[in-house]
Amino acid sequence: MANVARAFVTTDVILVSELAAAVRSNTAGAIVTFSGDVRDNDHGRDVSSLEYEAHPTAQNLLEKVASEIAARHEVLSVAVAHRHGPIPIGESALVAAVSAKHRKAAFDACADLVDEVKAQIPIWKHQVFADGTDEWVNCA
Amino acid sequence: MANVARAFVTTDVILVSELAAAVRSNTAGAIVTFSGDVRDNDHGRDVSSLEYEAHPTAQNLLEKVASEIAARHEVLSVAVAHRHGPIPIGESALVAAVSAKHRKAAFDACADLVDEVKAQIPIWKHQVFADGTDEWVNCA
Amino acid sequence: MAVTVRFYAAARKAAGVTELKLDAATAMQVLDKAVETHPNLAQVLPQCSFLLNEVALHDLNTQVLDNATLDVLPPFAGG
Amino acid sequence: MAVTVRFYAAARKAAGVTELKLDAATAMQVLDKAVETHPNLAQVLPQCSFLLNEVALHDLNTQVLDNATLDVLPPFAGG
Repeated sequence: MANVARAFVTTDVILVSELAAAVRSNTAGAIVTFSGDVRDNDHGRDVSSLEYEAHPTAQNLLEKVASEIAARHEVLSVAVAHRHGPIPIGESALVAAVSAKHRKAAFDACADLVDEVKAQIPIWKHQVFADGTDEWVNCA
Repeated sequence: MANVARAFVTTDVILVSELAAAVRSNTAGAIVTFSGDVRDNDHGRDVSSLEYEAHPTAQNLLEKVASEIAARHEVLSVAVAHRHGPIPIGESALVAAVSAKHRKAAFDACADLVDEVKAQIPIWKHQVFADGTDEWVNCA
Repeated sequence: MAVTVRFYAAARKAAGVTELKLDAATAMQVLDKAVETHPNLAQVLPQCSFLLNEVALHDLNTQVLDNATLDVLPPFAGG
Repeated sequence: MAVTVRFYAAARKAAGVTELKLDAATAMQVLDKAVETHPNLAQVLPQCSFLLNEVALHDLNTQVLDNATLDVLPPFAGG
């Protein structure tokens, strides 16, 4: 049975290497990581700054999603972290790491974990564009 | 058109963070990495030590495979490294990193890259088991 | 019943306030009263999901108890 | 033609040597002669692929030039 090594929301920088180290073990043959980074453009428009807002339940729900992924796939260990507050361009907003005996399970579980976090965790992205306009993403 | 940031064989430790940094850019929204690590067991048997042997053409072929992956997927940058010689348990034998605007392409390209490296690069794995026996993997 | 409505992200922007305190018997009534005083909410509410005392609310006809908290959550955009 | 055969990994283990120098006109002849003197190769050769002067060889009837190098590669096991 797989374990959840880490699952947290934070306003600090998230290090991919830290989550990768958290899922590492001598029985794991494969570690797959994902880093969702803040881009300087979106739909062709220049993004000048970006901020995430997290609902108070985000931490608990992130733990729940990580547990579901650990149970659903043939993996050894799962870690996930989501940053909120202002995030400089190029830094990670969402980081996931999965270890498994075999690579296919690690790839599948990591992609599934990212999909579920995006679908289930109450976190919102606010973008300010170079022209001064702003938007809450996904909300017309 | 995607670029190949790094493609090399080495007898040194490969740092996942180094390959991830090599593919990073402010236009990339997603970075996926893979690390294939040396396990302390295989088919239920304890592995005590392990060594990879690389053919002299391995470097050129690794560059070729990386270029093919960069051309085949909607990605921004690709990096891959394979270690040879003796590798301690828990350290990386094969590391891949891919950046893309969108996560699905990054996951797909990284998994494809690892598959192609395993299929096309003339590198062999020699395992010594705890009971003193040894084998060249994939060769009965 | 005295209810607190909390607005997040685009819902907060539309409401122009972080929270409202009002009197209502059901979740639907809470939202109707909120739209009355903050009409811009009408555009964002159809896309929102809701938490009643931090638990997902699936039926807006649910009755609210005194001192309940109703959270208004626009579509998530994490990652 | 004077040909060098180089053995890798499990093929080297079966041959018991790293390389052989021998005289032959085709790749097939090179391998036949190698098996004659190093019979354990017979078990591993059917799984192997070959490089002639570091280029993949698809037809074992290919003629070899003088000073050619034939590499014997067991199934790859990288990653």
